[in-house]
Amino acid sequence: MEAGFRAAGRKLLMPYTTGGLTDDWVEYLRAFVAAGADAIEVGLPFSDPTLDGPTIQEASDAALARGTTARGILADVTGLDFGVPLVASTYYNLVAHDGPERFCAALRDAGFAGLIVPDLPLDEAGELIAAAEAAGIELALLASVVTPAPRLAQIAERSRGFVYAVSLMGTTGERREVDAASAALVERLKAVTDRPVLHGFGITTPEHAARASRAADGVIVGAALVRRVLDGAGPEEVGGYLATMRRAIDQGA
Amino acid sequence: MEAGFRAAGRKLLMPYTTGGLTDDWVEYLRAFVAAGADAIEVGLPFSDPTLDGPTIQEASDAALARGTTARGILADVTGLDFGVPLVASTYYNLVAHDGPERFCAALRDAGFAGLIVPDLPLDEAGELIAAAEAAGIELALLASVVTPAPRLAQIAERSRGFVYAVSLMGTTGERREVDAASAALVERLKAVTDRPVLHGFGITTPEHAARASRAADGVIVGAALVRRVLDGAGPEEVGGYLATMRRAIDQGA
Amino acid sequence: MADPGPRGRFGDHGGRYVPEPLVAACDEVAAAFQEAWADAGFRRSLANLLALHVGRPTPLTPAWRLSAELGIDLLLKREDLAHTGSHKINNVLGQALLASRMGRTRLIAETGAGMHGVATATAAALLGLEATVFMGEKDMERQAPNVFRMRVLGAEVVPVRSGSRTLKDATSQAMRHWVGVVDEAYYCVGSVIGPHPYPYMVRELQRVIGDEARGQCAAELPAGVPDFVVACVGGGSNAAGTFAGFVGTPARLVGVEAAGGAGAARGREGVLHGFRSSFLQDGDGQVTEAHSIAPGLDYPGVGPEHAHLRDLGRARYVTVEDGEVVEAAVRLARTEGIVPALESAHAVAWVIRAAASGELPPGASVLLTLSGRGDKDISTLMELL
Amino acid sequence: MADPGPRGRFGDHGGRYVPEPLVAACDEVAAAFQEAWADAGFRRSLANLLALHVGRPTPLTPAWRLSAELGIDLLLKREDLAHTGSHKINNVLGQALLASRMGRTRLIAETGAGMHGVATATAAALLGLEATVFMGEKDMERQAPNVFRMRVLGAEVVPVRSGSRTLKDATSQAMRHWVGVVDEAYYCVGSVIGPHPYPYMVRELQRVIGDEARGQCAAELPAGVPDFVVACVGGGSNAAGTFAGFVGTPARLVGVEAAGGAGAARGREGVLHGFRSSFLQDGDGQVTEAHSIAPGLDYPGVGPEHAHLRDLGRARYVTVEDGEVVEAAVRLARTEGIVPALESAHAVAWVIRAAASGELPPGASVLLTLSGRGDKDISTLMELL
Ligand SMILES: Cc1ncc(COP(=O)(O)O)c(C=O)c1O
Ligand SMILES: Cc1ncc(COP(=O)(O)O)c(C=O)c1O
Repeated sequence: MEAGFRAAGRKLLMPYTTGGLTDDWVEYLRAFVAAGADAIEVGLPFSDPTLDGPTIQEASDAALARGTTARGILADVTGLDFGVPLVASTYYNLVAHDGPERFCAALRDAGFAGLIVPDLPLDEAGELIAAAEAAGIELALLASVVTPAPRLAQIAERSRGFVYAVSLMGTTGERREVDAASAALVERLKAVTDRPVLHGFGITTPEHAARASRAADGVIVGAALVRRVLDGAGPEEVGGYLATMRRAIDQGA
Repeated sequence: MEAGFRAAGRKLLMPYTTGGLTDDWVEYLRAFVAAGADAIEVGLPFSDPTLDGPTIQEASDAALARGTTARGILADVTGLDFGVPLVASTYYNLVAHDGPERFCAALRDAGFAGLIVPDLPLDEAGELIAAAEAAGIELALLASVVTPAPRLAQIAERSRGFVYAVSLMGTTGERREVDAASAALVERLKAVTDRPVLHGFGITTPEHAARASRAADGVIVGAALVRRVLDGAGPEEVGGYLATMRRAIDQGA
Repeated sequence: MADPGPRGRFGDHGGRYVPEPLVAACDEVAAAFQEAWADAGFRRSLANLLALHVGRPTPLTPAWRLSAELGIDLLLKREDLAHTGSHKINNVLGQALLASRMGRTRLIAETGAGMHGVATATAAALLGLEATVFMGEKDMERQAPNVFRMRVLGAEVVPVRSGSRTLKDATSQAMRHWVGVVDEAYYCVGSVIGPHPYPYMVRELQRVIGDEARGQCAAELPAGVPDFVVACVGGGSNAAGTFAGFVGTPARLVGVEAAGGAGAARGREGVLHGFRSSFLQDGDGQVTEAHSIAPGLDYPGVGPEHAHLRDLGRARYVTVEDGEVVEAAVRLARTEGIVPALESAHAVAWVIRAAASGELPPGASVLLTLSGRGDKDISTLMELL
Repeated sequence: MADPGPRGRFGDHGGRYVPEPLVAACDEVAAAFQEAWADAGFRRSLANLLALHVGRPTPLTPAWRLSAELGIDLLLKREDLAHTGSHKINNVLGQALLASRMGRTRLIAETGAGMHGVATATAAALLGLEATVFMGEKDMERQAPNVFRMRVLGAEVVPVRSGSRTLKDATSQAMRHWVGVVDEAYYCVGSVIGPHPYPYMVRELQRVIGDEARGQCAAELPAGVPDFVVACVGGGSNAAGTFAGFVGTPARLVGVEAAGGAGAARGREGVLHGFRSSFLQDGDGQVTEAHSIAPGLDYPGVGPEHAHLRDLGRARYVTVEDGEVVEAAVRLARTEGIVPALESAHAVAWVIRAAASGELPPGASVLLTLSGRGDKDISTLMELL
């Protein structure tokens, strides 16, 4: 995935949706691809999403209430080729439940390329880093605006695929503005790594996406899409909105 | 009053009613006389009748709610001659409010012959005994079934008019039976005094009255009459009931 | 504060104005208490219970932030930390031990705020006695949690529907009930009221507050003794217990009454519930209803020793209004993290007012007995906030 | 019970599983606590507050009547007498002092039963801080008086409407909130849970229970040490604080969980709320909802040190059912005059059962930490009686 990102020749767009949120959730992935996604983040819903705001909490709860399981989500995408990498994202309890090796192997077998675990900081990540590496899963680590310099370098160093720049002090969710501190974080990261840096959290409008991807190598868009899914928008409509982001990024960059 | 009692030649019957309970409360006194009362106890209602059961509490509250005052009750009977002595009964706060001298003088001026203050035991009675004596009011003291022998003698000795034998451990009110201990109390009193001993508390039926007045020199009847007044019975009806008691006493004695 | 002698007189006040059927019972209580109080074994048992079960000594807490705001040095004697949540337990354990010693198997009590009732139910449970608690219907509504607590503790709570349906009527009803059961039941009076020996006995059982506070002040204050000693006054037991530790010092004693229940400050001489003292009365000598937001102060009279201290000028009795009391409760909560009982908040309200008016001079040291905790009053407070 | 080292590990358990934005904040808390805990001045300030404001030491009360009924020697460590009504205040005052020292102006807390929330609101008032308390909507209904208390104390109570609407979700919400306000606010965790250094820090702040009890047992018991030490376990802070005083003795340590919230006894290895420990989960690794009549035990996990003590076999974790708990609460009320919190009643319930089954041999001495008072649970109890 990382190699592909480096070779993309454009700012990256990584939309997110919660796996198993609707019967036709896989159709949203296809729509994301059609809208110009460079990769797709698929949330494996967890009962206690402590870093997520109300929108993704609601989506997680809704997916779980429909009987969605991580196993089921993996089965849904196994054998499908979207043309872009899939990145799983979930909380560490689901990883620990299977054990890092089995968990990563299952991801790989389902066709996932990457993994994000927001509640797993560098210090606790050793076991999963090793297991992911062994399974050929790229584990992207998170960096935050308050991460001090030496630690930032370590995170960038040990991250795979990209570095997830958590652009604000808060949870996932829609925001009015792109946090000013985020540009500084991206710059600090760029100064210590040549790994792609994706700006995540709070990207709500095409303008946000354009603005954030000036400094960063691209953006991750979650709640703004999930909100629409929860409100009943179909794959085409949500894909249409994502396409406006794609255009704004490509023009603004 | 005491002299009259001694000379009565029959068992004594002292009915009670709460002063000012109804507009025509004085008519009840006349009816009591007609029914054969030897004296009448008139309650001056007090806000906190701690030795009274529900019936006389209710009568006190009702009288006070009508605006009845001790002064008003005295005014109502001033100048009337019932042919039998009137005995006021009230709690000590009303006595203390005027001061014993003024209180007793007012009673005398209204034509009362005697006084009962149930919450004034012998030990606290000195001042009132003196004041009553000075005003010519006979202050009857209470004796109870648990009063020890030497104290019983003192009570009988310092009582005037009669000795009020509180026949049971409890408050005023109607009872099913005459307490067995009461006969013993009356006997103990008769052994130490030749003052008339009236049995009070709990006399509810003509049978009770007859039974109680075998040992005692007579009975005081309160709640059984007041209950009827509260239930709406007029002077004649209540007097009629008292007359059945008179007959029972006279026959049974 | 002296022994009132065999007739229980504090100056003109006190005495024993009970119906003849109760005289022997009162005599028996007086004799038993006198004997017990002179018995080191009894005192040791009680001290043991107070330490092991109640958590005595209660701390003396400097009210740092409120002191700074008021410009005085305010110390709180923390009866709110006593088991069951108020000073009432000090008295009740003593009387319950006495009742056991006298062979009684049941305690009778009246209660207003419910704290004395809860304390009585507690002591009964602890000593294996039964408990019957009389409580005005209005108070049962206002202090429902305490009604539940008593019942969980196994006590019978009897609603009193007469009169004002508050403490005054509950007391009358308890006395009426006692007449019928003197042989088996002990009447556990909840304040320094009632016929002799109760005002004296309850003060002696509550003096642990003042004695402890005296020692704590000696350690805490440069002068050794506070300039002012303040306590709320319903019947007056927490105040009497507190004052007992300071009456022999130069401290100025202040009892704070509810404006609508100010027996000492606004009452007239009278006799009720077995004692002569100062009571709210109308022009005809009828005792009037007290009105206070604090059910424990909703009593029209005051203990006879307080009437006496007032007459002597040794203690002053002042009043505060419901509104000030609520404000004071919230202010103490938000400055010191202590939600006081509304009864106790009366004392706080007076201190706040007197510090503002200069009646408490800047820098004055003030010992305030916080007689109980406000858990029971939370719903009242919330309605008003 | 040892220092878990810089990574906060109790065997396999503990650690710090937090999002990167919180790592620095946790580091800062850890460093500040380490420094403060080594500072005699800090310890003196805390000890002073605990003595003067909270009323420590709390007594060790022999449960005479219940002991006689059960044929054992039961001693109650009376955290119900601590100011605010539970052991939670011990921990909170320490953390609030730390927050002040760190220059924070606001405390954030999660609460289940409301006791930790009340303690936090109290400490905030006392130290002049603000307080924001997250509480599940279901718990707000069950423990309405505590919601009122927090508000009277000036705290903001934020209802949590997600998930089970109990403690688990309140904790998640508090962590989410903290991410956004780390600069100004201090997250005051209420039990031995959360990311390092919280489980360690909270245990250290609660060890005052065990240290006091150890000394009191030495004075009270012929053997100097009880045969059994029993405490209820939600997150496990009162148990951890108690066990800390006895882990080096031969006493057998027993943690009592709610049957429906038995993280230690019935959980599986997992990670939640920043720590690795034993959690109730379904077959897919989703954390399941706990169910207990005691809101403070309505948590699907257990502090990491308890998971470790369990693994080591040094402590045993047992469960009791809601029905036994209610019976035990009423039985303690009616034998000892103490209405326990329903959380604490879990420990009582197990002792009653174990004495009947012989698991507690006749004559065994048992130290039981009574973590809180039952005032908050009165309406629950009354509904069931
Ligand atoms: C907390 C508290 N303080 C004070 C009082 C008033 O009683 P006393 O004046 O006897 O101290 C009560 C009575 O219920 C009370 O509950
Ligand atoms: C009285 C009481 N005991 C116990 C607990 C459980 O907490 P812990 O297991 O941390 O002691 C609580 C929690 O709210 C509580 O209020």
